[in-house]
Amino acid sequence: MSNLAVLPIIIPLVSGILLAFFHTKTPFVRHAAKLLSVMSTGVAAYVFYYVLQNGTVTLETGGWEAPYGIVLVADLLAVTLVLTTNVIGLACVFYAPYSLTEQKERYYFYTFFFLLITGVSGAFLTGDLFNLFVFFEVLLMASYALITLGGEKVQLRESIKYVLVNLFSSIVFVTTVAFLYSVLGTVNMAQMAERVQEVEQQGILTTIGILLFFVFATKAALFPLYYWLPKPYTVPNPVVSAMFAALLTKVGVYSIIRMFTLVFIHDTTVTHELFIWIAGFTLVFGAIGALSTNNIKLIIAYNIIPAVGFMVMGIGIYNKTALSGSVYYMISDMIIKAALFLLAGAVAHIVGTSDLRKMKGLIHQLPLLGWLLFISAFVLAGVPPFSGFIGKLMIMQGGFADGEVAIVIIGLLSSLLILYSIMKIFVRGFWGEKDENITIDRKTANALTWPVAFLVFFTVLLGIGAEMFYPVVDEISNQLMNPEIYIDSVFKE
Amino acid sequence: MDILISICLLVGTFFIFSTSIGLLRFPDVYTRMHAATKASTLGIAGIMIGAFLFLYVEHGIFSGKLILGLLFVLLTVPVSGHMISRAAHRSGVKPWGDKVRDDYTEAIRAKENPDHMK
Amino acid sequence: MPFQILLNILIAVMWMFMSESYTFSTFFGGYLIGILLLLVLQRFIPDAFYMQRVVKVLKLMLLFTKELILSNLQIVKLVYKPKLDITPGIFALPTELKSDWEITLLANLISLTPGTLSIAVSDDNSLIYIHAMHIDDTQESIQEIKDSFEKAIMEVTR
Amino acid sequence: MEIIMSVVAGILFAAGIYNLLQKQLLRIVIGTVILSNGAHLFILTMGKLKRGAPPVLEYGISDYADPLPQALILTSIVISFGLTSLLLVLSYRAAQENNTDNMEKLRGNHDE
Amino acid sequence: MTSTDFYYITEVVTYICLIATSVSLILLMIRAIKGPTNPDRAVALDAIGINLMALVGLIAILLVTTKLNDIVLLIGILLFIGTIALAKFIEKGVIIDRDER
Amino acid sequence: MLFAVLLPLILTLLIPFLSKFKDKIHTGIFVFFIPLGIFIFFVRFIGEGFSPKLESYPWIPSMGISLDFYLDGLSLLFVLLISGIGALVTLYSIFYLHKSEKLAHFYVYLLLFMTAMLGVVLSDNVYVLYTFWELTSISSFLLIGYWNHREGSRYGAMKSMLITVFGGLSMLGAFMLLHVTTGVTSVQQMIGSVDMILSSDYLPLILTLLLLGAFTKSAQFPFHIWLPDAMEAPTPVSAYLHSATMVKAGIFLVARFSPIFHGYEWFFIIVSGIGIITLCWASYMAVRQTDLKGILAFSTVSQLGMIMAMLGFGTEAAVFAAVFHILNHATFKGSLFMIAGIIDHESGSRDIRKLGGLMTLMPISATLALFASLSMAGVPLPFLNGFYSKELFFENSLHIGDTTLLIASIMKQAIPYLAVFGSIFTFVYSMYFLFGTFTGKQKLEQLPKKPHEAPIGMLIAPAILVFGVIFIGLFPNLFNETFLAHAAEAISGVETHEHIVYWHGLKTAFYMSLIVVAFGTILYLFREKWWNIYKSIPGNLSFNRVYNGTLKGLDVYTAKLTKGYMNGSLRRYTALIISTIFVVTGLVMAGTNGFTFKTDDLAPITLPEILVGIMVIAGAVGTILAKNNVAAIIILGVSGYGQALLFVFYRAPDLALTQLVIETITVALLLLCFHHLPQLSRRTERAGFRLTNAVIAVGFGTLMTLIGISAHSSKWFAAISDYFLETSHDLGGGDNVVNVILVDMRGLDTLFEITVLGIAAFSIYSLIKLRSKEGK
Ligand code: NA
Ligand code: NA
Repeated sequence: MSNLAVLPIIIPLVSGILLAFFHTKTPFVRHAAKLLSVMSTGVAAYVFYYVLQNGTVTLETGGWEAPYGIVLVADLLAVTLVLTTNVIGLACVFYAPYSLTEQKERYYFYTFFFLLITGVSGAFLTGDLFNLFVFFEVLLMASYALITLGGEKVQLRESIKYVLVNLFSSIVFVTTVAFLYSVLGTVNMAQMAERVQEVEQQGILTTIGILLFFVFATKAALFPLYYWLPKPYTVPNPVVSAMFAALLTKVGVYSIIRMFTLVFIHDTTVTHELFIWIAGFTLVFGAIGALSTNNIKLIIAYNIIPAVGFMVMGIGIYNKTALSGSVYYMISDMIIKAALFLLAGAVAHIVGTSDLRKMKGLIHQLPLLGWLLFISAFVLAGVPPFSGFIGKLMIMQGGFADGEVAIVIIGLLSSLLILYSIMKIFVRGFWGEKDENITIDRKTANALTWPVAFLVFFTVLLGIGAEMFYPVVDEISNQLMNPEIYIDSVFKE
Repeated sequence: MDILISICLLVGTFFIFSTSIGLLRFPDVYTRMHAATKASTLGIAGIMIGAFLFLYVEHGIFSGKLILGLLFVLLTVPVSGHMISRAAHRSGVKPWGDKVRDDYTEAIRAKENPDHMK
Repeated sequence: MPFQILLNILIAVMWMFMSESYTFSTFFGGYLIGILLLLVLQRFIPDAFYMQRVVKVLKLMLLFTKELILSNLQIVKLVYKPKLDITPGIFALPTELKSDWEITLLANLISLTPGTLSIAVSDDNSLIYIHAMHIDDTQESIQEIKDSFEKAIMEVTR
Repeated sequence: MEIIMSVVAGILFAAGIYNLLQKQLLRIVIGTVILSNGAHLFILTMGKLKRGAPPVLEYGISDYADPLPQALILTSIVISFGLTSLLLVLSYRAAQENNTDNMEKLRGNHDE
Repeated sequence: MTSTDFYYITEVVTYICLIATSVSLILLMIRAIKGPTNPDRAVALDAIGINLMALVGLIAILLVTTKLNDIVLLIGILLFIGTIALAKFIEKGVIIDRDER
Repeated sequence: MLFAVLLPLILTLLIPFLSKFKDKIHTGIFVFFIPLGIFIFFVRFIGEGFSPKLESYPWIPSMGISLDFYLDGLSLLFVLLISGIGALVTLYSIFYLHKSEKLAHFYVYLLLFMTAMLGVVLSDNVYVLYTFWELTSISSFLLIGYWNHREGSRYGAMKSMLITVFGGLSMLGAFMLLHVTTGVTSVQQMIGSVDMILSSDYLPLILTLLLLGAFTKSAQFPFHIWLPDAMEAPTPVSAYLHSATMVKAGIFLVARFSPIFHGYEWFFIIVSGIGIITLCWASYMAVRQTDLKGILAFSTVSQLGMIMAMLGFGTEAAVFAAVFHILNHATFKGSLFMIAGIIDHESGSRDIRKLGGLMTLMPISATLALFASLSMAGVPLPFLNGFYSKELFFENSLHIGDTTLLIASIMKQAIPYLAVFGSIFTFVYSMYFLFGTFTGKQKLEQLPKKPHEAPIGMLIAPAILVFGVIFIGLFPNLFNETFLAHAAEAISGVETHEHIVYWHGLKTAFYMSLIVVAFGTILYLFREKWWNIYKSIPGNLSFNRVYNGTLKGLDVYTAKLTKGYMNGSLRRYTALIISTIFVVTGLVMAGTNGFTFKTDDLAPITLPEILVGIMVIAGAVGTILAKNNVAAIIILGVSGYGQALLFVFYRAPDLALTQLVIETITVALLLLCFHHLPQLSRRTERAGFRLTNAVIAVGFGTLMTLIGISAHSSKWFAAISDYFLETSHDLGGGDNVVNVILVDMRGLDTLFEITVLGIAAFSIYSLIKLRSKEGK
């Protein structure tokens, strides 16, 4: 059954390629994309279930034994994130036809879309650092394609910044892989972990680790490296922004989790303490950014940042509770960020502007969307019983347990600012007198709303039904705290 | 044989080196072009033949690609030179020297202003 | 001419079949046999035997090589002369050649001639503009060489 | 030699970054190309330099250069090429649409 | 064939040639950077290409390998294509002649 | 109990259907039975033999979060208040809210609030308590924003939400600390681990965070500012949430956790200190209000301060008094709010300056208001419940327990005076409210509607409450023994036997009451004389200004700050990113002794390679110096060719080939793309610009070099590549090891490298083909 590990990569890959052939037949492609996305999600769900039941699945690609060949490691963390990715993809693919112009769909939107999922899934699943770089490039290239799709003036201007910053970090990434290869003689992550332990992570390894951290931190949009993120995320179509917000930064976070729970875990006084500091600033500056603007898309884009701050805070605290929290929060945030971007996109699409100052009383015309936004605000702020709470709670509990008081308090305060930033949209945009100038196309409005509702439903489920998901997250953090589980699964027999 | 190879190499290198000196010393692109198109051909020929001989005679390896490469260069270097100097001229690079004779510029000028022609 | 070359290759390949050895040297041997056969059967084949032209090409190449070496030596002399002893200029050279191929070839050959470098061809293909290192000295010698080149080229192409 | 090559690669990084920090798009794009080159040189250097023959197996030779960094660089070169091509076309289009190739003029407005 | 003496002269000569060619490469580099005109740089690039071929040839001798022959040929081809493209570009500002289509 | 808590929530699901009949049957009628039912359900527990009950339902047991409902005296008191007043308010609302309003929304929010509030007081699990706590804030937000077409409504809703959620988050912090300290999530179990908490280093923090939660919710100084603005809500809501129940959640919280902090003097200092300040400040401010509901709002704040102060005293008697006043306040304030609502409803105005002489027009309301106001004022009449609790307050302010800290001792001395001071103003605003509305000259012409008495249905609820005021006043001990004592016991932890007597005798407390009445009367009568004092105190000083300023500041300064560094300049971004990486990584390297330098395993240094290296560098640096596009591109190309040559030197022929081809294509593409673009500018940049660039560039380059050298000097392990050389031929089926790695061992890399190229190609195609029409 070890071939299961490659399915979540191959299916979207094949889907993407397949859809490229039919790119001019838009109606067909739309339906095919939906079908393929459902299929991909189904497979991801099965893989998730299988791994949950039977433990980590590893696949030595091409039959070359680890650490020589590339090994795919479908551990619980990876498959959980892959499944989440697919669920989000599912919502996006149903949203896309109503949000995109037919032209964009024709110019390979669905191909890029599936290849983005390919790259993301690959990044989650690979057990090889260089291969991770390659998957990063796949997902980044797909993201470049998506962010530029349409070629509008502003879009081109902002995407160039996006591309360049990511390009730079990719280059540093590949260099760092080289440095690690020099010291450890391998690019296989499990073997790296073994070898780092053997030499007790001497100074040079910590240095390289930090460099690698910054590579991922740039992708994850941590302070003070996130500058490139907010603006470019508002320029492409909302579907694209949603995918980016949900997936790309999280791949960065995932990579940080992977490397700093598996490989660089022997000098936490330097690395993990640094993460906490960075997380603190990320929380503060991200929240400040979210308050700084009246552009609803930008508000939501800025909100990506403090969320990542929370996740990294959990990694920095580095105990089982906090890590559980980080993982839980990450899953929750992937879904809710996608939902929020789709939501903001729907509003902007219907109203014709994303400037909050030009909106009022939308609740009269878009009640469901309004309430979804309302709930999302609390999900983001971490108010129970929604999913954001569960993650944040565990992270902060872990923080207090380790005596990291200041960062937890910053976390609490930032939650308030986050709530305020989203509530502003609700109060200023949805409350108030009905705006008679807005005419609503019911069909489009509904079509744009249901995917959002679908995603919000998941976050609510993740919160209220936390007991159902807790064992998964608990097992994930158990595996993260015991890297030998990962190593053994790679070098089994 | 060893000596022959060495001579080939040394001669080749000498010409190649001369090309560079020429490129540095000569005053304008056209004169530099002379150096580039001429000295380098013999230079590359020397080294390629040397390398070919070395690999063939000493090791029995027949490196057809070396010779092919050489032939290719011999055929193309003058073409390149021609193209570059034409490009240089058309993009307005004036030949070096005071009151230099330049039929080409005059011809172009004459064509542009037929009245000017006597 | 392409027909002849094709025939020749065909013969070579058949030779390889017959000798049941598929190496380059067998092919080469077959090719030589082909040339011989073609030479013998010259009168039955339309057009002149292509090897004749090959010989002319070789002759041209020899000329080419000679000029090449001379020009190389000349330029090296200039390069290492302590004082920059040149009087460059551009002059026009009339030619009887017509086709692009021929003119290109001529221009290239001129470029390899000591002290000269073809720069451009006039639109009607009647003039070749040449940059010379010593514009006053070289013009006549060029004229001669050009004549010989022109003849050699014509022999190959016509 | 590895140390010297590390220095060379480092200087490539420096030159690349200097270009990256310029205003004009062309310089920035050139910067990324130089950076990639620096990275590739680093990868090569991090294997051992110049030991043994090129990694193409031959009878009688047992000492070869480290093939893995070469394979990694090869992958990376191709990827970098893809990126550079895209970046180029993107730069061209961005500059064309916005009528400037000066990135400082491509800042945009915070609220739009 | 195994006598080291036998190779010795060739090796030393090759090495000297290698150095000389490298130096010449640097000299050309100066020209490429200094210009002053783009055609100057194109000439330098052309010459650098030739130098590269020569260097690869010399390295092939030192390494006693045929694995570099492809590179020699490739440099030759690329050099030609590159120079022509560059020349065309400098001349008209285009590589692919759009007018002719 | 779970069912009782969730019952309102369940009904919310039916509301949309029920509201369809609202033309025939007012939706409120359906809703009315919910709190009534709950009230009846819980009223059964009243009795002397009452003992606490615990019910448990799992929710997220793995995280220690379960729906534990704990019914003790304290929660019983609150549950009855919530359901009892809830029923009355619903009844009142049936008449108050017209059928044309969005009743479905209103009742959904109201039911949501009931569930939330019941949850708060019944939850034993801190996290569940927090969940319901935030739900009260949310439902309050929605109710305040019920008429959200009004600017004031939106402002008030946001304000209450921000302040109470701020408190809620603080409280969550306290809960987490308590959880981490004691290892349990049950409040009762925490109370059982008092020693662990009191000996914890986190104690001050726990207390601060917890009290922030309580003070914000209960509108304590200086967080009281949200409450007056919450009066934008429909009056039933004000009566219910913002007077009787939700604002008492903070009181409840302090009461609930009192047993833990009992022996911690700072608890007294902060709780009583803030309570007494709140009492004084809010009663003083209430007099200044012109809006009836504004007066009542400040009054509520002040009364909450009083209760808070008593909880801070912590003595058995004081706690009992606090509990007693919770009940009393609910009755008189609830009825006063409803009367204010009636006046508003019937006259169209709540502005006390436009009201007056309504006694004759609205006699029943006036009568009800009379009793309620006098009770609120604490007028010493033995049938007013407010009098008893006020008296107990004075009494207890004189008998605060022993103090050790200086500040506590000072407070102990000052509190009685402050209590009297605050009560004087309480008296004044009570009179002001009463007489300003019902006596004096009628100004009917200023009113939008001609006032008349309210329909009888609307009067039922306030009448019942006023009946309560008098009934409790007449039979205080009836409530005392049955459940107030249990509530007090739950707080103080000791069995409480307080007997309320009609006449205490001529004790200090009674004199204090007399002083209050005397000074209060004088101040009320001569109010025009001293009114001007409000111009200097608080004058411009106001916490509203702080709040508004903060929000405005958040808007302005976050925008300023963010626009300052997020200025859209790519250069700025990259410069910051690179410098950060450089500085931090550099520091880490220095700090961990990461730099190592070994020369024993190096390839020999040869001149040609160095020369080629120099050429590569010269090319790279040359691009910086290049003055035009083509020059820069050519020089770049040369550098790239040099790189290819280095690959040749280092035994990588395949690399060299690829590099050559790709470098050539890149150069060609660069020329193609950039020939339309402007030339590189000849203008040289400022020296500062160049210097910054140079410093960052050189810094980062140096860092990479140092790491590279160290990495090379630290080759601690054999590389895995020997395996490739060994197996390439036999297992991989090829002699070119690099090729075998690429297509076989690392085939996945290659597959996705091709994918990357494919995406790039498609993307370039669509970039060129798909152009927006906007500019054309
Ligand atoms: Na990203
Ligand atoms: Na790259």
